[in-house]
Amino acid sequence: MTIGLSQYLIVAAILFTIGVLGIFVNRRNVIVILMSVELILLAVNINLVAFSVFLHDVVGQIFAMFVLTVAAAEAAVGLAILVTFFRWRGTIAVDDASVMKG
Amino acid sequence: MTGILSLTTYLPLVGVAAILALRLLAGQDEARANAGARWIALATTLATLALSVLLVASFDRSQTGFQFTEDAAWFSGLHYHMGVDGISVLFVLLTAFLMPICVLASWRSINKRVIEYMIAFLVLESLVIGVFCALDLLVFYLFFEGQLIPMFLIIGVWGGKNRVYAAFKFFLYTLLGSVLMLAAILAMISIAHTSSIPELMTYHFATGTQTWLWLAFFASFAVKMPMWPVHTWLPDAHVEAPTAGSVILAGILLKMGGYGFMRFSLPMFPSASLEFTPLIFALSVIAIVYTSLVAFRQTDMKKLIAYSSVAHMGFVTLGIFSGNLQGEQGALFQMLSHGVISGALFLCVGIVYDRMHTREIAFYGGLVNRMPWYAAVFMLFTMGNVGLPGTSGFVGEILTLTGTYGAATWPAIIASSGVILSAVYALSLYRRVVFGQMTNPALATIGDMDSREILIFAPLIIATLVLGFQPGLVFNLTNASTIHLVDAFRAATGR
Amino acid sequence: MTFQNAAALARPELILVVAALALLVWGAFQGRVTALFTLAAVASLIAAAGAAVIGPQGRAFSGGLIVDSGAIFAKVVIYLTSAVAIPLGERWFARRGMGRFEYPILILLAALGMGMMVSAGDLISLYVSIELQSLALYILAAFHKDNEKSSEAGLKYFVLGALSSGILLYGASLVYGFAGSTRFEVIAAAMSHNAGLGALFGLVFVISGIAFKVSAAPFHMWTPDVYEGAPTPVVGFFAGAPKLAAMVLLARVLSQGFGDSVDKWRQILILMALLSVAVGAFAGLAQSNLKRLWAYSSIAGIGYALIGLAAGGVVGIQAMLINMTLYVVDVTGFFACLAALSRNGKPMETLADFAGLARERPALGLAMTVFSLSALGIPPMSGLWGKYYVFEAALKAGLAPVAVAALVGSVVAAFYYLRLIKVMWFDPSPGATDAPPAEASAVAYAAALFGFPVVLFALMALDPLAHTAAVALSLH
Amino acid sequence: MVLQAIAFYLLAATTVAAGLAVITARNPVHSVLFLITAFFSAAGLFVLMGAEFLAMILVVVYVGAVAVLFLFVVMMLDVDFVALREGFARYLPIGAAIAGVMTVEMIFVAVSVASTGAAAGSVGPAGNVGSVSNAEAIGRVLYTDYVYFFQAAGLVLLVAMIGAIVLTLKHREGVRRQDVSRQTARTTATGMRVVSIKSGEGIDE
Amino acid sequence: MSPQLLVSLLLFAPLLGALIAGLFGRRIGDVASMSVTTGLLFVACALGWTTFFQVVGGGWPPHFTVEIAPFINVGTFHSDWSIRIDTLSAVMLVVVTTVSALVHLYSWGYMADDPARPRFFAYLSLFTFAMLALVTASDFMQLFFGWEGVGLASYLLIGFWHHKDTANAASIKAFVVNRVGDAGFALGIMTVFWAFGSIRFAEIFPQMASHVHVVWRFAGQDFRLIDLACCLLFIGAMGKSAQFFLHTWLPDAMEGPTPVSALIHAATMVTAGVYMVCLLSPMFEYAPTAKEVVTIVGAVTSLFAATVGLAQNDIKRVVAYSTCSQLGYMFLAAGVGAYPAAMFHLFTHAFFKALLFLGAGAVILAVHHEQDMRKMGGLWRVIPITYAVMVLGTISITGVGLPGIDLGFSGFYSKDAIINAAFLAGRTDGISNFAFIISLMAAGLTSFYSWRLIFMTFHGKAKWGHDSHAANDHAQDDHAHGDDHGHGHGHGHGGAPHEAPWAMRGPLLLLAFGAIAAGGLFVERFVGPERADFWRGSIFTLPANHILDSFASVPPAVVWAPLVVTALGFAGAWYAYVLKEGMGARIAARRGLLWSFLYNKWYFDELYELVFVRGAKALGDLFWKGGDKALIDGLGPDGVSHVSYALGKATGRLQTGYVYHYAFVMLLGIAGLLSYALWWFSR
Repeated sequence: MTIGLSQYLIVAAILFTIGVLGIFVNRRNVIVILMSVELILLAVNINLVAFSVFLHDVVGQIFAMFVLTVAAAEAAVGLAILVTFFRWRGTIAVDDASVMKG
Repeated sequence: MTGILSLTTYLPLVGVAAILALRLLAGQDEARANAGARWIALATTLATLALSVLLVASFDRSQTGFQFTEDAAWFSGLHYHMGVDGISVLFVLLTAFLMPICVLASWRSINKRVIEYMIAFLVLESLVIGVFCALDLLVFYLFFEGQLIPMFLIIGVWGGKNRVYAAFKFFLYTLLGSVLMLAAILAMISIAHTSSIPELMTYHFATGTQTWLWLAFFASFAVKMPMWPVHTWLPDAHVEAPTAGSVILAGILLKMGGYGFMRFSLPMFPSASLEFTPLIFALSVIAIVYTSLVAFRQTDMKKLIAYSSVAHMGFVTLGIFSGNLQGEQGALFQMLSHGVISGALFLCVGIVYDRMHTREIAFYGGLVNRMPWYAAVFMLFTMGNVGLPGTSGFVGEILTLTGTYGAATWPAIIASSGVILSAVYALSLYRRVVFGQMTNPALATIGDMDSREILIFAPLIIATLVLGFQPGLVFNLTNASTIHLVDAFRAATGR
Repeated sequence: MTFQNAAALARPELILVVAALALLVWGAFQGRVTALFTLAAVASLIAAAGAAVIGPQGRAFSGGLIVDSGAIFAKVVIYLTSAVAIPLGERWFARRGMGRFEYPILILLAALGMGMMVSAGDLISLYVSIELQSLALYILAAFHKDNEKSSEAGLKYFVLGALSSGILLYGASLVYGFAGSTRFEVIAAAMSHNAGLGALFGLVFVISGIAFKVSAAPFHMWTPDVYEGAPTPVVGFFAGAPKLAAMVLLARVLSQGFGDSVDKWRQILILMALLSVAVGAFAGLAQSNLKRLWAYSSIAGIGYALIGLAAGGVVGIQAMLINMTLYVVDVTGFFACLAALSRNGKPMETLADFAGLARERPALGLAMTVFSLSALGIPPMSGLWGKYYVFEAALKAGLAPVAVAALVGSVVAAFYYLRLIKVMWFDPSPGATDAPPAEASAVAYAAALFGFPVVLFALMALDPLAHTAAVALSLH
Repeated sequence: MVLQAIAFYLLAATTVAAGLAVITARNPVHSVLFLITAFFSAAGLFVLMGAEFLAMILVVVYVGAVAVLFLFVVMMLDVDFVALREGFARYLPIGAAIAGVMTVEMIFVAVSVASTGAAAGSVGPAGNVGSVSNAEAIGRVLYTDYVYFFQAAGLVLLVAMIGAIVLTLKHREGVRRQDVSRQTARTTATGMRVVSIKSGEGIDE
Repeated sequence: MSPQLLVSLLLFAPLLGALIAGLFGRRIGDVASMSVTTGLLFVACALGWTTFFQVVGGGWPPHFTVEIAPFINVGTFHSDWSIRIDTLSAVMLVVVTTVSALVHLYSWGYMADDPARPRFFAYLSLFTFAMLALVTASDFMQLFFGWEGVGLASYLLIGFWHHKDTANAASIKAFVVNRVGDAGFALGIMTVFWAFGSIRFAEIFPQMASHVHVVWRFAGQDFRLIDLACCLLFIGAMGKSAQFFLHTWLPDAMEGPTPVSALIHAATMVTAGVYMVCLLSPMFEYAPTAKEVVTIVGAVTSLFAATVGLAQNDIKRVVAYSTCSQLGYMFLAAGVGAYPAAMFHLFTHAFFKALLFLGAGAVILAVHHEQDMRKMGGLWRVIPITYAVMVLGTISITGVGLPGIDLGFSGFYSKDAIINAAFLAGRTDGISNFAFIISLMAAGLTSFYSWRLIFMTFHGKAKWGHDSHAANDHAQDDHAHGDDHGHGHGHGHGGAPHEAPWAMRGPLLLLAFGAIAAGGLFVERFVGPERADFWRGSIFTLPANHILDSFASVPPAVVWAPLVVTALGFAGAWYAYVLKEGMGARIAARRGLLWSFLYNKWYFDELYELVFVRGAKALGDLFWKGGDKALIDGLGPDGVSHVSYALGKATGRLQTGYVYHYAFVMLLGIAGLLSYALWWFSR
């Protein structure tokens, strides 16, 4: 019962789907959506690290590091935008972000 | 004489520049700017006419090829390639001939946004002349499609009540057709590796390819022509367009369809043309009978004439696809003559429309009592429309019919009923408008044509009659090219 | 590869970085935007463009930076349009009492990100540069803090953008895993023996992620909302250059990384292209807000560019480049018009606002007509030539039915462009418009003049340049 | 080996379960906490694979910074949690169905990697190559071959910084603010005014 | 003066007149316009007779062509503006110019009060020019030009009083029905062109003998070429000459002023069909089937028109039906191969029929624009000169003469020649036999209705005294009645009938002379032994065609038969309208089946109205509203735009504004693309 690359990838795939699912199933809260994005990135990172390790190639881990960095920056920007939005609406419900449509 | 074609093509744009300059100079004085715009437009169109007369005069009638050619490499293998042969030079002349008339016809009837109006017409003239001079597929397409814009504006800005619908219909209909043509043009370029029309005329496309290309070009030209059943934009466009717009539409723009068939379909896709001749014949005779009957029932003068245009264009397509000399020459002549006659008829409608602001046939009646000159002029062009010998309308009709007969008898038989039907609707229109008692009190003070209006009609009258009695003036010009066209078509199809 | 060589290759980027940092400091101390400040920002972009043109070509940073004709071509266009966006947006914000020195800097950084995108030769640089650009754009979209719509636009853009980054990344990780490297040329080598299906599967994710950036259907949903909400000059900016950058990047990935599998990914692109054209054409019909309308128009427009890309090869990429370049000018001009126009201080955005514009402001009306007709592809406007190249390429690649289908779509789309022209030309004006600001109208006029007639001559230069660029991009 | 497998399944299950909990939790604060759990267990997976450095970074960056930031924002924004839960399940079935299809496809591909990918034939994690530790291996290339990306990542952070400031900073009018340079530049001459008050008039300021 | 110049002058004189009067009529005044046109016409008339005598007499070459200018010249489709002179055309020149000149003169009186006289005279002259162009054509195009030109003039003149709706309707009807014929004619020309490669007579005729057996595919059927061509061309003749099926316009054409009726609808234009058949004798001689068609149509028309003429009350319509019937005679003659006889009848008919019409015009004028014969009667006392010439004309048309001594009025010679020819031809084929019998019957009927006209108009009780122009029937020739010019002539004398002015009387007398003598003077030359010298090859007959040579072999019974039936007809008319005056009215009052049938002209107008007019209107509406609006626009532009717009709306509704929806779409997209990719990649 060896743990191979596939097992890691399966975990990542499931996590990825959960993240995507979280974005549109959770239709009331923007913060949870942001968290879902983090889940997706986590899935990617698992993928990258797994590949890196199984390829004996360090680049994947470096890639993962950049993903981490950028994800942090993204989170900062996202939360900042959320704050401005909240100032206007007094809510972060996703349903309310629908002034523009059609 | 190299460069004369470009000069003729772009001269109207010089007028545009002049009008714009004048607008800037005139400042707030709109009346002065308007008057200036009119005069500049007239002068420009007359100058263009003079140039095109010069062009025709120096045209070598014995040559079959293109003359006055200009050729400069452009990008992507395209060329700025211009030139005329006996077929296209005719249309250049027709365009230049009708334009001053249009300007004059709009002299008083257009009094809002005169500057834009004149600019639109000048741009249109430039583009139309360009269509007939272009010898590069893409350049042709540029000019061909470019006219949609000024025409759209002319209908939409200066049109009647329902002008938006008409303008959209005109634009979208035409666009759909020409978009397919664009696809075909690009396909041709990528197959033949050249965009030069003269070269493509001698290029042999594979038979299967020809079919598709032919259909694509057909889509465009059939709409332009317009052929049944894609003709329904025409009545709307005509009814809503201002008088001069109708004149241009009927006089020139429709001709580009016929010109396209002669320039592209026949020489470039001969076997497809032969293959689809039955289709064309069927559509043409349907157009002739169907639209004639529809014309008969119209209550709007312009609509009636518009429908009659469709019927007359049916003769043109018959002639073109008959593939014999009589048919081709007849079709060419019919186009020319229809340009003059239907243009004149629209002007006739414009004369009374300017006075009464309605085109309802029922509104009028008995005009002859107050407008004898008008009645006479209208009669002449009605007869031209009917195709009476002695008017230019006859020559085209009889020759196209003859050509058709040479290709197939059934279409000729059915089409000849169009000769009868044209008499029915044209004369009944005339009767309802001009003859009879003048019962409508609103007409009691209607005045006859003034000298400007007579001046507008004079060249048209002369053209109708001179061409009616001496069609050879045209045939001399077109003879060599059409013979060449027919010979090439025959050789390619083995017919 | 010495550091000097690498630095020389990265000179445009370095110029921008240094400029951005310097301006940041300057701005932080000065606290407000001066003409000189704006000028400096513009100048740095122009300098970067110049450096790109005269700079050397080559590769540096283990494939992370590729400078070739394709990159240079794209960079010049990107930097120049970014340079235009700076005064345009700066003045626009200033007029609304919210001039911020961060705006030019964000544009600079976004431009930097785009420049890196077009030079990226590695999945990591691909990702990082896209994020650099995107983050700047998210912020710019929400930049109009006093506007509810602006924050909503920023939020939507951000959330969906983050999702798309995730998708892209996931694909990148798969590609890396299956091909064994993040470098395009190694991927290409791997593709030829055993990477096969899995890498292509990852490629689908990557394409989808980039498709979001260029707003190709079905990843287009954000576009109308964000266009509507974001500040007008910003929309003009991010509707243009970033899409070109993303398309060039996509072209590079596809041809340099997956050049041998053109038959496979072509199908994906065609699917997206046709969907985009259809969505752009139909959904635009019911719009009354011009910014939304133009969003759909740009969706349709990207469909054409994708067809060019799908055609593949030098011809296809050249078609895409020319199409996108012309489109960028067009869209910049159009949004410049929108930025220029207001009535009683209220920006004009709905169709009804534009009634009688041709009478009211003939020059701007004419310019907008040119842009509309160009987008519609009516000759002799520039848009036609974009289509011309695309369809030529499509035909050469045997995609004639696709080309024809897209052409028919353009007829449907014609309706809404015509509606705009109709409103401007046929309808009576409801009242006088405010005097248009000089910089916006200047940009609009220049773009309109380019749309016609300059383009007819410009193409004589653009054609060979784009050709060389395409040759470079398609090398693998 | 078995121990490793057990550890893997434990950590993997925790990660997935925590991930699910993130998106289903009623309270956003719980979501953040579950997110932290997911990160921790993922870090465990990293360790399991031999990527210790990254595992550490994950914990430091995410748990230390990002998750806290989330928490901070959740607490700062006064959100009515009950209302936010409404209508959760409406799109779940179809969403789950499509997500399921997608997962199956992705897993199918993931499994195929063993036979077709570049890593085919790789029997297990490499661990530390030679004598070089994981962190050292990363460090060796990060600042040489990948310096370009490194700098770019820095710029991304810069943008994020600028963005966060631009978007959230609000200059309120009428609020007295601290101005350090003014404070330090303050002298007696500027800070003090001597007025002579005539009797019966007072100060008219 | 050279013959060429002379005939050119002859041709262009009327055109010149038309142009002067038409363009400058208002400027130069009524009298000047009238003088110019009439004067030029008399010049033309003089030139016409000169030409005739020169050609017939041998002073000039027997045939020559003056080429004026090229007309249509496309490949071998070659035609010229030219003047072809031979005996055949010379005969027509004489007929046309003479009648036209007299009608011009007559119109001075008849149209004296009309305000638009310059226009009227311009039209008349224009017509004359077109007719001359027709008869001098040397190819089919000019023939067609003249053909339609006279049609135009006819249209203009019928509708001359354009304020009258009936006139307008009649003019359009004339034009359209003629066009039907012309369409056939045009098809005939095309057949000729494609079969023989030319449309010039001189080039076609020699080819006939070699094309006798050629089979031609037309409308999906095989025909003998020459038969087909002749039949198609004959359709044109049927239209122009108002033959059965295409006759309906002629009676209505009486809405035009009476001089017009005389010139166009009696003497000249309507005979163009006959002229064409004779001109094309080199073709028809090789087309036995076509000849049979001609014979049958001619015979049926002559009988049909005669029967209808029995029941009509409008004086001009009676004459019109009589014209129709006589034209049938001419075709009958041509059909059996007796072209000279046809031409001869054409020649004489021109005189007596013009006379009858002009006489009728004088009567109408006399009774103040009353055309209903029932309101006349007893006029012979009041207008004796008119009465006299009318009687002469009637005698002539009924063909009174003594076969034994070969002496009679003009009609006698020509009509008997036709009947004899039909009889002779009938010896060998049944159709001619049928034609012979019909021709006899028609002769009897002709006599009856012609005398009926005389008796009703001039004899019996005068019924014109009271309210002659209050109760205006529809059939009234209202000479621009109404407010603008008060009333006709001589209203000074309170409504009493009056003799026509001299301008009218002169032409009447001249024509009366022609009606009496033209036959006798020319019979030898037209159909007699001198005919070869007379026609000089302008009419072609096959060597086997001996009809005109065999008159001597006609049995006396046949020779006398026409006179007998004519007498019977006279007697019948005398009995019904003089002896038992009022009998006709009583028959009419009963409205019997036969009477109604005849009175309503065999219900042709009703039938055509129902089938063609209503049909065209219904079809037009169907195509317009059902085809264009509902079907083409509905499915095409309007339908597509509606669907597109709805689709656009629907797409817009997908754009809900909710982020999670957008994300969902993205998920859908990626799932779709992945599935598609998996499927496509693993193929």
